[in-house]
Amino acid sequence: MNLHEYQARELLKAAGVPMLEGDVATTPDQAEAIARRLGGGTVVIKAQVHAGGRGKAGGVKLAKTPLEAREHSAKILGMTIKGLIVQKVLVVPAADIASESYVGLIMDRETQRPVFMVSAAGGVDIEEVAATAPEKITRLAVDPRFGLLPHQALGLALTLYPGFAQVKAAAKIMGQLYTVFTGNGASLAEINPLATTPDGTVLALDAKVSIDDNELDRRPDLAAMRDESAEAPSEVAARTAGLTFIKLDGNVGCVVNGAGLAMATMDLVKYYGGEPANFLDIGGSSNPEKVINALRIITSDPNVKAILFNIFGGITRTDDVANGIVAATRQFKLQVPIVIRLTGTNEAEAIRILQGVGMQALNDMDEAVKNVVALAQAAA
Amino acid sequence: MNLHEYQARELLKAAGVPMLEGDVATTPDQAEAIARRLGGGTVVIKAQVHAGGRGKAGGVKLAKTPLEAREHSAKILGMTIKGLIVQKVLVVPAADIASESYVGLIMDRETQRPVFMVSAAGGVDIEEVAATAPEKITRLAVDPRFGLLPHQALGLALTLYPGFAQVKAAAKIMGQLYTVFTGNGASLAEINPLATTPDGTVLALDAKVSIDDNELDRRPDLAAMRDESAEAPSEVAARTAGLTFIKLDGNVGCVVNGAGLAMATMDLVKYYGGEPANFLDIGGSSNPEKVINALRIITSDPNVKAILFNIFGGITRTDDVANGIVAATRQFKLQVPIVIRLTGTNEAEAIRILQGVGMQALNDMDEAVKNVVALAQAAA
Amino acid sequence: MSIFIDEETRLVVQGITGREGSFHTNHMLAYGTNVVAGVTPGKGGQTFAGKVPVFHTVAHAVTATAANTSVIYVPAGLAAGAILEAADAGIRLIVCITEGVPVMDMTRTMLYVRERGVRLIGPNCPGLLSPGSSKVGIIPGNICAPGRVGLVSRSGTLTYEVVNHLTKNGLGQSTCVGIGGDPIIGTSFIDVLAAFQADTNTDAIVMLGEIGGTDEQKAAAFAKANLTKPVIGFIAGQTAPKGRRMGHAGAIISGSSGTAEEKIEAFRAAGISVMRRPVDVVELVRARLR
Amino acid sequence: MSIFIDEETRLVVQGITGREGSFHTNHMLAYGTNVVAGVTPGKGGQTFAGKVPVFHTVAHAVTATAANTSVIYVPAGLAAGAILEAADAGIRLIVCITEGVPVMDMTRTMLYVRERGVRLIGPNCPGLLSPGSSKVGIIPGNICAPGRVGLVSRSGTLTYEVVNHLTKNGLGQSTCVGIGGDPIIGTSFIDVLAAFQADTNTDAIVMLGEIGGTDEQKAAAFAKANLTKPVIGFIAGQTAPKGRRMGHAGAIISGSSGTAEEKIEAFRAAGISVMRRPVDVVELVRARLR
Repeated sequence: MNLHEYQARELLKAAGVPMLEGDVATTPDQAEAIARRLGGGTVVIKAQVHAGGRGKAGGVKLAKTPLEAREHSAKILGMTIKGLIVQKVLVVPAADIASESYVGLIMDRETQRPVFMVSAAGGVDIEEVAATAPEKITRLAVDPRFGLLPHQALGLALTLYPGFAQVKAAAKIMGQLYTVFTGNGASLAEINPLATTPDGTVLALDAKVSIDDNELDRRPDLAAMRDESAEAPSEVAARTAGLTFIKLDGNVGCVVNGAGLAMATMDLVKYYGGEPANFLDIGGSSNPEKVINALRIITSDPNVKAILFNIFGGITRTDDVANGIVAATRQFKLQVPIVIRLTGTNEAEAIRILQGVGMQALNDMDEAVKNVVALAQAAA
Repeated sequence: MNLHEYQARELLKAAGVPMLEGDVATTPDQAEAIARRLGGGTVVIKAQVHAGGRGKAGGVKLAKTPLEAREHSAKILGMTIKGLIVQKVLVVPAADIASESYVGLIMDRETQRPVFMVSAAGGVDIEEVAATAPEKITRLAVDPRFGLLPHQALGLALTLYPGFAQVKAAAKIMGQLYTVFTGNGASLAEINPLATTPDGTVLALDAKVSIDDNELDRRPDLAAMRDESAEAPSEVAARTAGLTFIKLDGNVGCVVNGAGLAMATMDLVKYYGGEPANFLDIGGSSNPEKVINALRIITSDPNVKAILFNIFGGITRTDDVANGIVAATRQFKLQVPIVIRLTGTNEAEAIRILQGVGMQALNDMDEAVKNVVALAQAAA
Repeated sequence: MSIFIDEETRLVVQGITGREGSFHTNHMLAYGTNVVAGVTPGKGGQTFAGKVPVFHTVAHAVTATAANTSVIYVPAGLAAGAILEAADAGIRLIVCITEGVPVMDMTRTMLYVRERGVRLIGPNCPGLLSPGSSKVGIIPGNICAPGRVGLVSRSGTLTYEVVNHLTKNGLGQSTCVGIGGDPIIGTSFIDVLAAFQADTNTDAIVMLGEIGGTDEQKAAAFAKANLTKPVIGFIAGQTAPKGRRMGHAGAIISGSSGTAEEKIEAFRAAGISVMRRPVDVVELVRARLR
Repeated sequence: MSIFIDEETRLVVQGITGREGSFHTNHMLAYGTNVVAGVTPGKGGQTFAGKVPVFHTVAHAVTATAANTSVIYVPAGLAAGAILEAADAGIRLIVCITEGVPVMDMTRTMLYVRERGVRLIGPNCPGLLSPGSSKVGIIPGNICAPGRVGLVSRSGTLTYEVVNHLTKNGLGQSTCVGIGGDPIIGTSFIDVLAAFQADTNTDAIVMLGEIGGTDEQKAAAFAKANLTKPVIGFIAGQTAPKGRRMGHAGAIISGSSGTAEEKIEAFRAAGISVMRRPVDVVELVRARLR
């Protein structure tokens, strides 16, 4: 789960990372008030959306006066950036910047440890630095049994600054960032830029934190940071229903059990010339209610022209899925054709249930996908 | 540094260990007030001294009424137990006890780890259990990189109780005790007894915590728990002066540099028929001020009949020590004879300094010890 | 015969009295797996299904039953602790079925099991099945058949889909191993490839990967350098968008790395036959076994 | 020739610009020790005593000077961190002179250095001296002389007292090792006894112990089982009261264990000649070398 910049700032602030004071506004009035409270000088208005490149999209603006802060906020609030509507802006003083570094921590699959990445070439997209000038990035895997050791932080900071006062300050900030990372089950925590001001102060000007979704069950405080207004409503509904759903741009709705099979199903739709409208995994349990919710979510997408069920019953009982399909069609009439592939646990019973309402079930995945693609193309 | 029971209780309470409410009193009035506040029922008055066997010495008494609490406190406060005057009493409700276990954590030299010792045979001296029935004690070394793992706590607790509710409660308490131990740099943390009440509640009835002296520099909160009233005044004075000093019962005062040599010097005094009056290590630095303080502390002990300096100069400069001796004898007249053995760094200069005031220095440790023992015996 | 599990497997089920644990234990017993013990703290002394003794701790179970393998069905928040407990008790193979284990827990857990030389499979995996011999986990027994194809996969139902094609076409399996869909897992493709290479009863290897990470790329390089047996590979997630977690915590394309194209290219470069569809497995295995 | 240190020793001094560090570095340089680098964070780029380059970190020092041994003179609260840093930088022998290191720090630190196969001597020790060759620590060079007696001790000045007797009586030393007076130390008596046994230039071993713990008892058992060279032993603290820390954090009799009597008895049982006085070392070494 990605946090907004203002939320990431809260976590960093709690850990002691030096930052400029700032606050979040949902209305131009609030933005103006914050700008005044910050002294009335120049501030930056930053759109709070889960999308990169918000600067280029016009989501970041300098405001020289509180009145300008109001005006800019009025423009940015409500703006759409990469399909997401800006609901909040962060208002922070504009900083006088002498240098910009990058300090990030990711959960690294290869070393199976938190890995620091730091670079004196900050302020820009670190992926680009990694691609074009990898030698400018210093990496360090941290042993989680011992944590970030003082000499390790110092060694990293020495790659960023020539002056030792800055080195010490940056090393301390790295320790704080590590605390934020491990203390909140993050998969990513980065400060970009970690800036110095002309007087030599080191401070974080922007922050990004992503939380491992698996942490949210045991961390209600973090789960409460989820901003559903920043997500597609269909994805919010799916999560509430215990489904894993990702909206895509195609017209073949997919309902599958298991993430691997769901991806393979989407791929097969594409292979046979179709375009998947979504990724949807109903998971291992075969609660008919989940099937009803899945159908409701998929049919609410006007792009969907045909629906495919692909269920390989293991733990999932295919008769439960069949019951769910039947119940759903009783609750709301399907406007698009549906192709059902079922095999595995309680398959015979499932077929019987479907046949009872005049529906057919296929046994073969390829055949089912070919059919649904043809149906979608015919309807388009 | 040993903590008083009431101080150990504070640390355990902060970690969540279940205990009966109680408070500490320095006057009978306070004790009575606490007994009233606790509901007016039967309370236990417990002397707060750094000495074992306070119960046998009459330092623990049951009081059925607040008035009795006052009376017993009046007797216990001011009482001398193993040479220590009782300055404080802890007043806690008397508990109805169904069973008594022992749960302790020590810093173990052999495994170089914190080691749990638990036994269902609690409420008595665990050293005695260890000596007479070692099979009744379960030990577990904790890997400090991973901490006490839930299954380890459960495994220990299962050796204490047949009922799983108690097992779970005890396992939780062990986790809390481990937190107290590592979080405060303890060398010992024990709950004895860990009691169950007839209704099955598990709670700590007595607690003992010793802090590693080396922690105190970085933990002013713990250092502030030192109760100087519970120590020999000479030892307090020595510590303030940066000296390591332990008062003993003999009549030969010893001033030595280095703990090993200091012990060997005491042993040699004994070997030649004398009795050391103290252990005193002036440490590696050779600040003359330390020598003056050392002499002041030793000469304040009326038992001391002769004083021995045994200095092997390495880092310690023997001329500094000589200067300290000379300065001290200028500040206060020595009432007892002094034998000085100096060798090593700047030895010639030291001898010259001493000779300047008519003092002799010996080069040989054995000769010096023989001399001082003879002088002490002659004066006794 | 098989890898990792066989007739010597003496299984303890952690979380045996839970909903998942009891359901799958019954299936494992029905398949013939030697389930010698179960563990649920607080339920020690009970008996499961009339024959499997339940203990408070894994240590107790190992002492009483000489269990050497563990399978874990406890809730996500307790799974890492269950792995540590099994490792501490001397279990040599731990299979963690549980999904949703916090990744931060796994960083420490992996170091703990590594120090003890214990093999962990998973978490968030369907487990293993050695057809006709032993089933540890949740792979349906009825779709498998004994044979000489080794299968290793990051997913569950996709594995069933592929195994089903194999079995229906007379291509039995030596062992099917689901290594799990999480970013940090105990056993990698490489570990399983090496075991299949060493297994005299495996002739060909099917490897089912997906987007995210570089495990498949490394496995491809390993296969090229170390395997003599043919490998047939599949990558799920060709149509997955970047930056979105496709169900599995590990199935996410970060930046420009971990794409299906990159992995398929690595397979091809290593001489691995690449399936475009699950059904292709039959033809490609047959071709490579000729 | 010697154990642990020799002409190959390339020493980095951690805390070289501090009061203790600079004082003793000058002494080590005067003795002829090959001090190749110093470390003080924030003082990288400086030069010590006109010839020793100072670095911000041990890693930088190792890269620039190929240092292989480190000696630590930093304040107590930073000592554990300094040990970890040296171990991380690839130093093979770390000698920690610092006194007062919190024991809780050492529990984790020991696991860290053990994992890396690094030898730590100390903390709270006087270091090592190989007469005529190299001095790492604070043992005064002028009281030592080259020879064939190996000495190992838990204390500082008591060591000097005994070495002084040896030297004055023509009994030179192969190496003098102070292992330190703390409860948790990196190198035990046993480690040093084994090294002296293996050292062809050591004929007899002097072991100076004290009250507290069971290191001497275990060393005695080890000596009986494994050493062919004669051992002469001493235990300080026969007059020490129970439960009081006699200066050294490790010199404390807990309950009934760790007493001088117990240790002397263990020495006797192992055939170790026991000194009653420091001066006895001369006679006993001579007797055992005859």
